[in-house]
Amino acid sequence: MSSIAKPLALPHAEEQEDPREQLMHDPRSRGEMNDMVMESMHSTTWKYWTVTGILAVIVVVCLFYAWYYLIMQGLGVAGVNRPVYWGIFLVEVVFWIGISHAGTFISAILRVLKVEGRRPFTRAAELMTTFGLVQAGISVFLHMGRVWLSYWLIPFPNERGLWPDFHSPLMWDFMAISTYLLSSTMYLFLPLIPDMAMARDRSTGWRKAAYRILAIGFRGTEGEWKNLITAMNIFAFAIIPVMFSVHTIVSWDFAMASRPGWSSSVFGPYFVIGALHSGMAAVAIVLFLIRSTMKNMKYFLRPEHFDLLGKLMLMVSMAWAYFYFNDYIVSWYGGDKWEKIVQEFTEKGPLWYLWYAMLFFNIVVPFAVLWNKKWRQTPWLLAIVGLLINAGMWLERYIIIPETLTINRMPFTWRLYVPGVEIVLTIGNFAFFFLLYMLASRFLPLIPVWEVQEGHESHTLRKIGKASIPTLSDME
Amino acid sequence: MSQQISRRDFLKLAGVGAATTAVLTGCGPASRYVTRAPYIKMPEYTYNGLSTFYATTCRECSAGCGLVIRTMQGRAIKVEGNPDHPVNLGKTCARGQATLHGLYNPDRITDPIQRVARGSEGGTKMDWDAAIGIVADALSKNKPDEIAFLVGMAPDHLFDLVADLAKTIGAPAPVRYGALGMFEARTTLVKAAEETFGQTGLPFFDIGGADLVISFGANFLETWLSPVAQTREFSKMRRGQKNKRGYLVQFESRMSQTGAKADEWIPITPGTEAMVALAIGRLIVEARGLALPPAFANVDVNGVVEASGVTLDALNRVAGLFSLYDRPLVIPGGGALGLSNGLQTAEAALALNALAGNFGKDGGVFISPTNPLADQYHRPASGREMQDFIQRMVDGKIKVLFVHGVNPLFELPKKLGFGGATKYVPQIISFATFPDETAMEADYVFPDHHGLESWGYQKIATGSASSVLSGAQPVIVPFFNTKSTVDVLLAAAQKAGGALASAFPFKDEVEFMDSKLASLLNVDGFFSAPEINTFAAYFQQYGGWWKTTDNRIAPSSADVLNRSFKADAAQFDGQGDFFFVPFVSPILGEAGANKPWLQEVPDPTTTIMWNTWVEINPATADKLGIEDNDVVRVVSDYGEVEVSVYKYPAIRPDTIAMPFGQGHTAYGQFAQGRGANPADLFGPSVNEAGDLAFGSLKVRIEKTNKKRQLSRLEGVLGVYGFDSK
Amino acid sequence: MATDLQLPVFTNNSENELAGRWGMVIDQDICTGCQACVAACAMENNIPFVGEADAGYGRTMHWIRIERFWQGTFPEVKMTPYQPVLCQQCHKAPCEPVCPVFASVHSVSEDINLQVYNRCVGTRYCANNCPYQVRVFNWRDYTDARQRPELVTLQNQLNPDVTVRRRGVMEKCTFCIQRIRHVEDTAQSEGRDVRDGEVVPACAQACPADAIVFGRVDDPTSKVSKAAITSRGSHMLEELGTLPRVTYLAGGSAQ
Amino acid sequence: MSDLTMLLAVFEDIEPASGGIEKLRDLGVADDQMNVISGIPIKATILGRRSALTRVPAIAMTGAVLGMLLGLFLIYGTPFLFPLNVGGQPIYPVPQGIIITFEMTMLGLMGFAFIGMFVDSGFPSYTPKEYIPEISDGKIAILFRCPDNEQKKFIDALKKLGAESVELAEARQL
Repeated sequence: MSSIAKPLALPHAEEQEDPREQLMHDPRSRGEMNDMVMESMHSTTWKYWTVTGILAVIVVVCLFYAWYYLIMQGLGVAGVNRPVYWGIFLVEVVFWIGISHAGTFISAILRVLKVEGRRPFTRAAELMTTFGLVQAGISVFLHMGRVWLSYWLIPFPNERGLWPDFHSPLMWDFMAISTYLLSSTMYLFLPLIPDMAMARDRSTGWRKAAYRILAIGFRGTEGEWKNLITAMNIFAFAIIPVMFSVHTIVSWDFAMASRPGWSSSVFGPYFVIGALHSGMAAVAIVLFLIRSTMKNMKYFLRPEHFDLLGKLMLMVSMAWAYFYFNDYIVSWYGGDKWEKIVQEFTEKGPLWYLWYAMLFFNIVVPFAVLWNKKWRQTPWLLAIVGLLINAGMWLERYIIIPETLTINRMPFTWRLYVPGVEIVLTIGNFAFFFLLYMLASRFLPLIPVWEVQEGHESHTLRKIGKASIPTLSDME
Repeated sequence: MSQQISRRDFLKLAGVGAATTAVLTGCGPASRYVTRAPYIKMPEYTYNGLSTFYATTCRECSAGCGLVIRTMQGRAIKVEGNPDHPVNLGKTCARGQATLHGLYNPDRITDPIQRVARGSEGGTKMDWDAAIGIVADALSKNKPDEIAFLVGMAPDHLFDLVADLAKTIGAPAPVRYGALGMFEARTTLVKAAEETFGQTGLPFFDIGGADLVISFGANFLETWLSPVAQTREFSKMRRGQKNKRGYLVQFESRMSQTGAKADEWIPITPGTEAMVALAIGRLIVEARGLALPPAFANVDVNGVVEASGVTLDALNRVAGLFSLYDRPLVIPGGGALGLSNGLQTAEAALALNALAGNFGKDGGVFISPTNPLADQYHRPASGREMQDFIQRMVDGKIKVLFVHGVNPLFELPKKLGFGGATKYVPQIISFATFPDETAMEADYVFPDHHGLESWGYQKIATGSASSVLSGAQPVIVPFFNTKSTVDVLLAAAQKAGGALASAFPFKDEVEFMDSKLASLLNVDGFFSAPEINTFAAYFQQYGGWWKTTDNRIAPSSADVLNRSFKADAAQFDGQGDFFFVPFVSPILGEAGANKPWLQEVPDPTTTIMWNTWVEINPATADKLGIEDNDVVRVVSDYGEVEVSVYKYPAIRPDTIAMPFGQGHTAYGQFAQGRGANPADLFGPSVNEAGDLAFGSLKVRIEKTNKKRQLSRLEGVLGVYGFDSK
Repeated sequence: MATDLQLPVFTNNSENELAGRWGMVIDQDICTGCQACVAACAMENNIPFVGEADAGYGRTMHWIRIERFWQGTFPEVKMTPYQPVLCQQCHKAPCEPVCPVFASVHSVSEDINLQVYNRCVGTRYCANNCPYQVRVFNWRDYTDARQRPELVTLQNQLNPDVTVRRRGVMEKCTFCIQRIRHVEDTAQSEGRDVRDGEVVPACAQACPADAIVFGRVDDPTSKVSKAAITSRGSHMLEELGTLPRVTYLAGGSAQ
Repeated sequence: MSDLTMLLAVFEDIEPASGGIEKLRDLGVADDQMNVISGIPIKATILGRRSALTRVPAIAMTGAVLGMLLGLFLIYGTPFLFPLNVGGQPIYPVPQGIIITFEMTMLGLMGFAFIGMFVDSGFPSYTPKEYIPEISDGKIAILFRCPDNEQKKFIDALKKLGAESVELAEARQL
């Protein structure tokens, strides 16, 4: 060939993307955005109330009544037995703590790294942390044999001067989860203050009273902003190690036990990445639901955000696969008798299909879908992938907890686990999670408007040659 | 009353003599008159935190182990073995431990009742005076030969009273029966001893003294004769000898708990035990190069190999063991005797013992010591005798039937027809403690105390080298409005008046016992006493009286080997594909099903709790397409039962096995409607000794499409692999 | 292989508190699997029965269970020697440090694992971490006569020396600590040492084959110490380093 | 000294607001006599103001130290108060100590940062304040004090710079 250039694509085959597809380059006035967010909070249709009502009924029946039943009857109504002393309740604990990780991850890490795409959905993600931790906490209580005495884990001496035992991984867990719940709630509240002030300024009646209390008298003076931003920065940096520690310690509940299939040094990071895996996926589901059910949200939540999420999901999925393989091959190659049996049991035992389903959902599905930008930008598709990943991660926890517990060093006791009332309570847990979201969606501004406006202020388009190039100045 | 002494005073008196065992407290006759005092001056046995221990006898089976019951503040807390008692030397089995669940069973009959109609629940409550009146009428208004007594297997003071009573009024002798006796095939053993030794008595196998035990179906670790004693002796045999480990070989078609402990378990076609025993004898003789005695002359070794499924190698190996070990012992028993050729098996085994030359020697065969109160062994009724008894009922020769300590409606195979025969008996009076099937069919139930609330003694049939009379005393105040049957009968005798009243001038049970015990005054034994009150006090305190010498009787072995023994193949009823091996549940025994803790104690071989199962070889099950927990119908010519399958690796492929002990239609909430009763399949045929040939059955299996999960202690995944469900 | 029962001593124990180390030897060769120990244990320690469904679902409350496996297939099938499994009273018990509320602690004076019922909140971590799977959990209110009317009469049998556990509480074999304490108190009041063989837990007391020997393992002259020193002796899952206090003597023809 | 009046100048955008600040400074309003109220955080340099002082980091660090001490007490102090043996583990274990101390330190740090934010800003406060709701619509307000008699001068100057309104600041219920 004597051509001086590679063959060219047809003209306009590669259209320039319109930068206005991006939220940051499609600015609207703050007042307009405020109105949109307020409207989304105020508009409730009969569908909303129906769904909320149904969820509330489910929560009352499947969570609170079933819990009462569980407490009165004892754990016998659940499926736990010897040797599977830990069942779905602990699966739920790990699952919800995993879900709760995404909120902080998106909010804190992306804030620290100044990823601009985070701006519109940090709030929704942070809510997920808090609501997820609520479910995790409930599941811990469900799990306990004598939940009415659970306050004995709080570090204070009893009447004989006895304190809790900090040798126990459960105590570390208790300390870590408490820390995480407290700090993530505070971290949710801090960026909410200016939005509460905004809502206070534009509402009347009971909402006004409530928002006034929640806005704690915030006006937006220099000093207030400075203190707020400083505190948020401290939180953003401090909560990341706490987040890692929480799920690491959750994994240590298992890794510290001398049980085949559990005692593994890779469990810490493996659980953290697993938490992110399910958490990211859950964010995708929640964003899709918010975008498609709430008014005005299509402006704030755009394909670009799903694209960002999709990329994160793909990345985390690959990391998860790496860690899983790491865990797998070490025990596979090590050839320890008991580890081998556990592996054989998961792969060829009576529940072999769970193992294959887990691998399919957690690795194959994201790999197959998320490479494609168009697919990544399709909210409903991403939500479905998110759903499958969450199913896969739930199965992963199921395999790690009740299924692995079937195998121990006393083969005489090996016995399968058949869930009982846990199933009902799990439904209740999920319903409660969504109910909290439903209520929050009409009470809390799900979009941090001030952050979006801050983004708008710092973004400009600049013409370079024939193309409009987005630019970003650091306002913070 | 002038003789009224308080319990405390009595204990002080008794304490003087009780130097050796401080924990044992004699109850003594005085405790009959204990008066309740206000707690301001509490007697010792009501102190908080202090236990009182009472020695008594276990009534859970007829072995008669000595117990010490720990009581606290009037409640029986714990069963412990009586360390002095020669039968069990302080040990107990699971059934003995669970006695308290009988005592405090929620389903006990609380009051004397008159049934509205036979088989109906409950009935009209009566007072005891009326009850005694009815018994008195029954004794005096019927012709003596129309009065029948059916009592439990243990020869206790009640049996003595009933026997005396029957003799006095001229009624037929009381009949003793128990399902355990049927499954043990006691009659066969006794008959074999009789024919072989020419002496009557229950053979005694000195397992502890032997170093090689060859057992033909004897489940001596489970329920056979005196399991606790035999377990102790087994332990002695295995590990109790210096520098030598005892060796156990078990011939049976289904691995029993005893088989599981065997060093060699040899699966054998049911019914070929006799010929195998003789073949082994012949091989021993041939190996030693001796002249073939007539005993083993008729056996064709190759034919035996073919019929029994035991290889020639195995036979040679077992024969070789006789030279390797010093004191071989051959035990026939259990299922092997409950076949049409059971007597041959027992005799062939005794012939092997004769060949080993162990008659009357350590580790050999003896005849069990006779009881201090009896001059010869009195065995319970055999299957044939029970058939005769039922025939008498059907023929209308029995007008009133007293039943105590046995539950014939459950314990007798259905086919024998006890259930149908009751309608020919106008009046049935049951003294049952529990609402068992027979008590449901009775017109009156006059509940006896539970064993731990009653006085008594029991004549020990076997299990100890010395002659034992085991003593029982109440350890607590009767829990319900029950009355000792002996007291009822004595009171009824008084009420009936006449010869009866003058023959039994006893105020109560204890006086009657004392009258019997009087013959032991000044006799040398564990203790001796010159007068009855002291004797009785010691008797209660130590839990019985026994000799300290070896009272076993050495059988004469002169011409055993010169007899000719037959060894036919057993006859099997029915056209089924499978040999049927019923066995008594080692945990439940014949009457344990109403004790919830026994129900929850796992079976030693299958670990199943709370139900009945049928054991099938896994290969057979696979061939038939049967899985674990599938409900199958087991059908014999005489009946059928539905039962869940347990794939049992240690059973012959042509054999299935089922435990006896469940399948109650009454007997309280823990037993009723639970499991199935293999005895429903039994036919009426008996062996040459008259014992029921319960194992002479061929059955077939029909699939139902039902499943019923068996409760197992074992985790199937770990024991049988990941692909088992 | 000689069995070494010289266990390391806690560094933080006051010496005079160390009253004795109790241990057990179980001879699998003579254990006949008769379950007398299981029943005796249940009767002594107020262990509730759970009913058919729960029992079949791995919720039996037995503190001691008898395990057995199969080797080979018919006709060369053999049952492995019966192995009674109870709490091994590990010197370094994995169950203890994982309890968040100190419900599972080590007794200084007896050197056994204690389970403090009224401190237990029911996380069940200890049971998970027990390599021997000998901890049992009160899945339901098995002992509550209000829920189980059949217990109204049966509860007369309860041993007042042993706590009755309610739902949500973990429990396990205690080596019949109430008996140990009783004997120790008696000995103390009589001004003497506890004699060898004076303390007998319910299982050893019932065992018809005398397969269970109990006593002080820190006394080389005791029956249990002598019984443990044989080539047949081994500890269960010794490789885990839990230093169990129960020695098993192998069954079968091993000398 | 003559009486001071508090005025509130509202601007549409950052640019005129920063001009207004410049102007006010020229007119002799000291930096500590004015405050900027905005709907988004604006860097001090953009407005040409000195950065506000914050005590939040100091308070947070104090919290971290206190949290660490609490953690150390929990892991090493409580066993001293009630020593119990578990599983042959040391009474005062180092690895567990790291975990508990870390968590407590972080909790102290974040808890005190949160509290510090409240304390330093005087939150929560529900007393009437000088404020207009338009601020949360993105407007920027400058709150300053000027001498009573020079009010007019200030208003005109700011209006010229593009202030939408300059009015007497009136404390109102938020």
